[in-house]
Amino acid sequence: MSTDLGVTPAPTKAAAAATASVAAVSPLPGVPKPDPILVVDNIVRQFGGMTAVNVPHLEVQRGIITALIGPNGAGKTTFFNLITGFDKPSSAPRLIGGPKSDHAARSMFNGRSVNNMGAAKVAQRGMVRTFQLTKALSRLTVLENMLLGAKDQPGENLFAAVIKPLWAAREREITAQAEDLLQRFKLLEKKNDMAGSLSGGQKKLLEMARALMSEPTMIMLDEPMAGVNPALTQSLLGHIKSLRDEGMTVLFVEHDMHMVRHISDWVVVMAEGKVVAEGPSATVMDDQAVIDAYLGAHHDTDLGDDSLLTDEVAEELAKEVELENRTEGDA
Amino acid sequence: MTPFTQRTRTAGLLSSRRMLAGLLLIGVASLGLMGLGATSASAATATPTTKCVADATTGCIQGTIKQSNGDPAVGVKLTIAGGDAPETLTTDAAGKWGVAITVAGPYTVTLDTTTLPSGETLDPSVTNPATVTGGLGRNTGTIFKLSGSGGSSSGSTSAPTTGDTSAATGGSVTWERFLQQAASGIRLGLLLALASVGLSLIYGTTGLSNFAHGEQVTLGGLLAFVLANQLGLNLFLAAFLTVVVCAATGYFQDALIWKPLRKRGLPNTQLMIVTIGLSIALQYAFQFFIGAKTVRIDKANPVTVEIGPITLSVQSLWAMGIAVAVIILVGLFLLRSRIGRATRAVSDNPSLAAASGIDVDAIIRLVWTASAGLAGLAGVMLGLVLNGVNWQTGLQLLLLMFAAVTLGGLGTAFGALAGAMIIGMVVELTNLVLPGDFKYATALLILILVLLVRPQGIFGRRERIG
Amino acid sequence: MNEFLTTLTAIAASAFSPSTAALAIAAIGLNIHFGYTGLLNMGQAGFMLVGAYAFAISIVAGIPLFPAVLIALVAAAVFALVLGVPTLKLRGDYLAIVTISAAEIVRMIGRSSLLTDITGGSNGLTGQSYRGPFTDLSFLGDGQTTLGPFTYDNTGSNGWWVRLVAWSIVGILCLFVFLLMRSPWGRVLRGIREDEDAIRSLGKNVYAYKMQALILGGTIGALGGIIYVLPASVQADSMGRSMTFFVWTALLLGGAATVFGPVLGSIIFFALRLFVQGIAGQFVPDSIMNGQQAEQFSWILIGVVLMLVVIFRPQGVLGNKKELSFNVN
Amino acid sequence: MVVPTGSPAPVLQATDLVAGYVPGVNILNGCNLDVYPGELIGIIGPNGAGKSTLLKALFGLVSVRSGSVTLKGEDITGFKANRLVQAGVGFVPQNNNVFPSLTIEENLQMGLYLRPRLLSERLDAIFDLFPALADRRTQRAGSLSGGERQSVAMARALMMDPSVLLLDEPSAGLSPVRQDETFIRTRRINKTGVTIVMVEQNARRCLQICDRGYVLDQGRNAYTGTGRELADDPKVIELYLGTLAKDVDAEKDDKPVTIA
Amino acid sequence: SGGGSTATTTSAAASSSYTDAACASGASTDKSLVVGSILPITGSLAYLNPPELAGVGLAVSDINAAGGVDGKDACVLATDSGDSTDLTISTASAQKLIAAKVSVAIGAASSSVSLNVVDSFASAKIVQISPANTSAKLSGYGPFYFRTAPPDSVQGSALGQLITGDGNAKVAFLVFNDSYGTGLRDFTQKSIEASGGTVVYGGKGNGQEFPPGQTTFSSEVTAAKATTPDAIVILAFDETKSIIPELKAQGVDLSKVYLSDGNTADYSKDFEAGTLTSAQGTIPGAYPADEFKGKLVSWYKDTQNAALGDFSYAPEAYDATTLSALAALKAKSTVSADIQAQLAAVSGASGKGTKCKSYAECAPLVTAGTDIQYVGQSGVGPFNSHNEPSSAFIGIYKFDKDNKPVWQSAIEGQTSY
Ligand SMILES: Nc1ncnc2c1ncn2[C@@H]1O[C@H](COP(=O)(O)OP(=O)(O)OP(=O)(O)O)[C@@H](O)[C@H]1O
Ligand SMILES: Nc1ncnc2c1ncn2[C@@H]1O[C@H](COP(=O)(O)OP(=O)(O)OP(=O)(O)O)[C@@H](O)[C@H]1O
Ligand SMILES: [Mg+2]
Ligand SMILES: [Mg+2]
Repeated sequence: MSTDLGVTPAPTKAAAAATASVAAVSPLPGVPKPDPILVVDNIVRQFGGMTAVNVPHLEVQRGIITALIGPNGAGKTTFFNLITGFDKPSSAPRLIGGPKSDHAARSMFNGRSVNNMGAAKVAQRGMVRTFQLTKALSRLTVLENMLLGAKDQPGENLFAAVIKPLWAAREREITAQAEDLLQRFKLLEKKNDMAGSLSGGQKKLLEMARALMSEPTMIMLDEPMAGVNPALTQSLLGHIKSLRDEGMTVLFVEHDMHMVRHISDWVVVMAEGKVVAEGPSATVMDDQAVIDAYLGAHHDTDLGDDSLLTDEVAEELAKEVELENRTEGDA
Repeated sequence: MTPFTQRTRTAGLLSSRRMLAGLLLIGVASLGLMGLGATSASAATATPTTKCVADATTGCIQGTIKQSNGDPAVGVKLTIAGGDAPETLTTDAAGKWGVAITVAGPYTVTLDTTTLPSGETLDPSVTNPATVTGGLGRNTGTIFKLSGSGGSSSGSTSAPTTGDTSAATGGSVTWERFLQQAASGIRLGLLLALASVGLSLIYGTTGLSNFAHGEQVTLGGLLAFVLANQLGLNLFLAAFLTVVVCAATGYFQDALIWKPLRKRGLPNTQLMIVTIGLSIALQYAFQFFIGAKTVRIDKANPVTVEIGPITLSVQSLWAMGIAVAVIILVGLFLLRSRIGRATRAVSDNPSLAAASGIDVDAIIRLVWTASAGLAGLAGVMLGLVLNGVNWQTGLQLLLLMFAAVTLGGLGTAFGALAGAMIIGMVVELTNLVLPGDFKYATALLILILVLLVRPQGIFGRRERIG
Repeated sequence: MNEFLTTLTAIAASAFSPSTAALAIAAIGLNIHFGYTGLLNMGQAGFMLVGAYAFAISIVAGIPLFPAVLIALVAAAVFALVLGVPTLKLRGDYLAIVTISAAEIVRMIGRSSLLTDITGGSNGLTGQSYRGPFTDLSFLGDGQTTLGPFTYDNTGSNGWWVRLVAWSIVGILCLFVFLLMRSPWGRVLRGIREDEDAIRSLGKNVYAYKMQALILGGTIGALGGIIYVLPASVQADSMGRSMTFFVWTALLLGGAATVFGPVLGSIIFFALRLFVQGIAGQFVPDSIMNGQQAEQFSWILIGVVLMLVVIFRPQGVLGNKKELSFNVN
Repeated sequence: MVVPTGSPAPVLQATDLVAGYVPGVNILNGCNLDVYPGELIGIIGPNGAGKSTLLKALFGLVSVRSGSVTLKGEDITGFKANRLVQAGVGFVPQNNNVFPSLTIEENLQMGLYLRPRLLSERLDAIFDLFPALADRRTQRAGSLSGGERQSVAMARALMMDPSVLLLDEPSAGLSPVRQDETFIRTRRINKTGVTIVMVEQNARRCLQICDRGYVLDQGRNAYTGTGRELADDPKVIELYLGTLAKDVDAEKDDKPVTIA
Repeated sequence: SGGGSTATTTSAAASSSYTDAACASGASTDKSLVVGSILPITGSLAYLNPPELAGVGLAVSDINAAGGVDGKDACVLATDSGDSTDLTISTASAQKLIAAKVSVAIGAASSSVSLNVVDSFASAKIVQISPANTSAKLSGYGPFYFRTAPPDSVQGSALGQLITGDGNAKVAFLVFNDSYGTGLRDFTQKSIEASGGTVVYGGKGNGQEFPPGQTTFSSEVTAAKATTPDAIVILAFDETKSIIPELKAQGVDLSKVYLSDGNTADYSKDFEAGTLTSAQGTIPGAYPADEFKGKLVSWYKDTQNAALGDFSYAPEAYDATTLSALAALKAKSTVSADIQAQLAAVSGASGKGTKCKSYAECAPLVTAGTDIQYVGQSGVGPFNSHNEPSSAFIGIYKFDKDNKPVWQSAIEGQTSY
């Protein structure tokens, strides 16, 4: 176990390659990447008068771990919804009265357009996501939850379903795969329990494991580790890294800076719906603007310090939060 | 006691008393009027001079001739030939003519057009002379329709063709008819809204589709029948007592059934089946105690007022007024008051509501009580306005109530109002354009169509994903 | 005692009567809808009615038996399709209202006097007019057979033949549902029941699955409708809201999302009704209630007993209590 | 600051608590908790350890099968939640912690349900603390982002001005600044005399600010001690805290990444 | 067995007390006449049960008072037919009657329900006699299905003639959309049109009937009124109570309203005095049956301990029961199939039988082997080849100031198809 937790393992060859692949990219918002797996243009989403997301151009590099960070309400989840087909951009092309074609929302995944595509189709293309507020399938067992994630199941066809031999082999295969993942996510003992009976953090874990079952080309995790025990988080990060090393692209939203720093090859910062910065994690996280707007002055401080309890500090914090608000605010 | 002191005293009374007095006055006045009408009507049909009674050996050939304005045409001469012997008759004061025959067979009836009242002519559609087949033990007749204008009695040969030529919608569509039906629509809509508010509230707070809600409405109507008609209580008092008793049934229902079940965590689908069971039990309880017949809360005929081309009964107007007032009060209560907000909070998230210091059970108890009370009130008014209640009145309206609630967006009071108005109007106006048979079907179709455009109902809101 | 035996016999007779089988079949269909997929279909009687009408009208029009059954199933499938295309995107409760409304519309159109020539209007279609081809198929021959206390015609309108066919269909359907629901296809349906969005995020075409379930359950419902009218007649009103409620009650009594639940539930539903009536008829003395009151009273009891059964066994006879606890989030 | 045991009576105390959801399955297996007046208690532990269940049991939302909960010496086992709120206990659940169809302002009003007269005054105070919410007071909570919801949930609890506050992962989903702010605010509130019990997965932060910590595992107390003690205990670190933060910090200090 | 009275005794009968003749279990084994009834004890037509049950019960009581069938007392096995919304009730009841091997099944009230059970009875060779079905679908349905209700053609033509005879040229129908309403409407319309009248609302094929369970009638009334009819005909059951006040509220002259057997009833308890004055209606029956009604009321009071206020289809039910007893007597068997063979004969199908009016009067004739024609309470003639009355008397009633129908005259009509 301690090997898993101990000192940061030496970067693997694949990891180094991943880092290197974006090393030459200049850290500017919307910058083109050498080998983008996802390219989106003109993604705008308005709620009433408020613009929640406004991303003119963004590329996600293939085979690396990209973190999407930003203050609360920056539009990260909405952005996820938009590119995975769970929500429709306000700028989506429409039959009548839509935006001009060069202003219309466009997204390319893995070289093919996924514009206006339903969520299920997007997922079939290999872009699989998890939800910030977990969606466990309560009255199914944990194992069944997992099996649902798997692709290419002949038994999911109504006509083949009645005849077990047609799908039994694949079923055995994915069951083994599922048990493997559950083991890793510390859920194996729970495999025959109803998913509804899991704790908050366990549901998060299950959701992530379930998404991995489909062996996606790109996985999009919305705050995967919020509420997950730190010790477990650490071991899971290792797993995510190894997935990257096997070629999977990872895009995740996270507020835990240690984690972002630890595993991400590239960081995209969003605020008030826009991409305000991107670059390698260290660069971005040492950027004073990002620190001011997002990380705050105390993110490295021990909060147990009584000196932090003065009114001045409180005010300072309030100011920081307000700064974040302003960035995020209604402009 | 001087008139002056009397006046001060009345001013101190509840306004409802005054309304009551007013209503009584109108009632008495109209009773008098109606009495007059009745006597004149019976006078018009008094004592025909020729009366034929068909039996085994006699048949009757008979008819009544009326002027185009509906008055009897007196003194018109007719000749009846065939069978025994030709006979000439004159219509009596009621416009009636008739002859007894003892031989079955064809007879010819000829009307002497010269004896028609001045200004009246035979309608062109009438064949004169007319042939009828007389039979023993039956009445046979033919109609000589008169028209007031100078239409010629010449030409027409064939008997009138079947039925009315107007479209399936029946009758002519006039503005008056439209307005009258629209008024009925508004009335039905308002009462439906009142009946559905409770349904909506219960759904809103607990997520339960209460299939026994219709029976709560019926209960209101039947209780009012027992109190007002059977026990002879004053109508307002009866209505008031009914609402109180109905509210109490809501209270005890929650205490005895729903609260314990909530505690045991029964899912809503299961609870829905429980309400179906309750609905069955209540339906048969009504049959058991009251019987299966339609009963009338108020035996008196409706007293009407005319507003332009619209005729509505005073009770309808009262009912509509009360419904509007109550719905607005309930709606505002939900939106503005603290308890109202708590109600919505409970519906959103009961355990968090409890964690906010809300006594969830008390709120739900209140909702059940209010819903049952409102349903009872609606039952009373529906019973009055629809002129009767029986054990399945509420049951028959339940689907419309659900439709109204859904159309407006599940769980909102004003939504129920809007939805009910639409449903009420559609139901009452359908027969202007479609066969009246389909009036409920049309309302349901409209519901489906609206949901296609606005899947969350008119006032409902979409949920956020993720 | 004798009376009691009579009641018991009557209960047993109703337990395997064709209408029980018909209800069971409809409930099996509803089980696919609600039990497994979570579709709140409150219009199962509408599917039955569509099936019954299509079947009877086809036969009256001279179409042979099996094509007529096929037409009925296709009609139900089309009804499901028409209903599903717009409504499967609606939230559950709205779907309930739309389906109950659609079923009522079918009923009202069916009994409309405008269609008297086709549907028989409010009179409906007589059993004689369409039963022939079905009874002709019987290999049981004429005459009566007695099994235990039950004597029925071998073929007849309501004899052993229709019972045999009806219960065979029930058996086949149970097997079919069992095979389907242990498969990954069934798993997807159950997943949809829990959270559509989650399933969508896993790359399954939720809409297509829901449609498949709706059509499958609907055609099974139509089959139930056919069985229901075979020994009787097609009456629009008889497949209205109360029928839907009965199907639901049967399903939940037996246990939703279980293979035999719907069948057991239907049997229990009818048996319970007769049992309560028998008991009430026996123990309520005439001096207190006359025949009519006693009958009504027994129905009050039936309502109450139904409530009690659901209250004390909410998961149904075969259901899994554990599953209930996560119903509310 | 650790309140010496034995001096004043515990304000909130759980003794040998056994509780669970499904009949026959106990999630808490004899859990003990003593909270003294003015203390800030942190509870950490692996996922599924029963931390949320413990809070829910304290708050009467889970049926307690044996053992007892006392508040200020009074046995409150099995009390309805609204009575506890009346007694001054506030609670922020882990999930579903807002009323989605109510607006932000209404959500906050619900926090002060029992004392509506203080409303406008408290509302102003809270909106001062959470200016972001003030701008959006009419937005429905259901449409808020995860972090925004979390703020609303916290604000709602603060509206009640409780004397004992139970927080279930208040920092989850918050941006780093807001996390810091939340922790510091929690401490400040604690210093005003409010007794706080908080469950956290941001364990390091939690142990930094709390007076005493409990580590829960499988429904039992695994470790207890002051925040510092626990944070430095190698066993606790290995099993529950992990070394990620330390590693990353070390990594950052050791070899600052330069852009080529 | 009741110490009842025979039809020949006068209204003193009302004072003697009746007892219920419910069948003991296993009654079928001792070869006594078991009269099964399948009537709407519950459901939406339940208000029709008391008079129909009273008809059956009184008939059995009278039969037993006259010595029973072959010296054995007849008895009643009452079952529920429910309504058409839940046909499983009638299915179960039919099975119960079949299992009990009843001599005859009296019922059902609703044509839909009859259609549901008719095949079951037929295949069990049990005679079913409906006192109330008028649906054309059931006309001549099979050898085991009979009815004593006057066919629509007879009443329809009488009603149509009554309407046109009063000079009403334009007629509006408010019709309940079930087989009763539409069937009667069709024949009434035919008769009206034959006399040169027109139907301006609610006619055949317009889809203006109202379905069962409808609770609001305002738009129908408005629409009917808009066609300015000379007369309005209401063909419905209990709904009439809601329709009449609506007509009144919309200012329709109620003396121009015509009703039929389904709703020509005593409305003195339902409407204000004078409401229906001069409105008219038809009820099958040769003469005003006040004495008969008195007996029904007291039978119901004595055995069911409740008041009987309604008499719809009571005479028909009485006649159905009496006819089957006479047929049993003639067949010297209480087996249903044997009764079936003699029903037409005792109803006077030969046309040469001696007329007799009650079981007490007819039974000795039958025993003596005389050909009879039973002329009962409902005024219907012998069964024709369709097993329904070949003719019927239709009484014409006019409402008085107290909203009670008063007998005016009766006319006899032949069934036509
Ligand atoms: N359906 C909606 N209606 C109105 N506003 C919405 C809706 N959905 C999202 N928003 C608003 O859009 C903004 C972006 O929300 P989003 O959930 O994308 O934020 P986020 O970056 O994921 O934040 P967090 O880190 O807190 O999860 C928020 O201010 C939110 O209030
Ligand atoms: N509603 C429920 N029904 C049945 N079992 C449940 C339920 N909620 C939680 N459990 C079980 O209780 C155990 C403890 O859950 P709890 O939510 O208390 O964990 P936790 O310590 O808060 O974990 P986390 O840090 O992940 O939130 C879990 O293993 C879970 O299986
Ligand atoms: Mg988010
Ligand atoms: Mg937890």
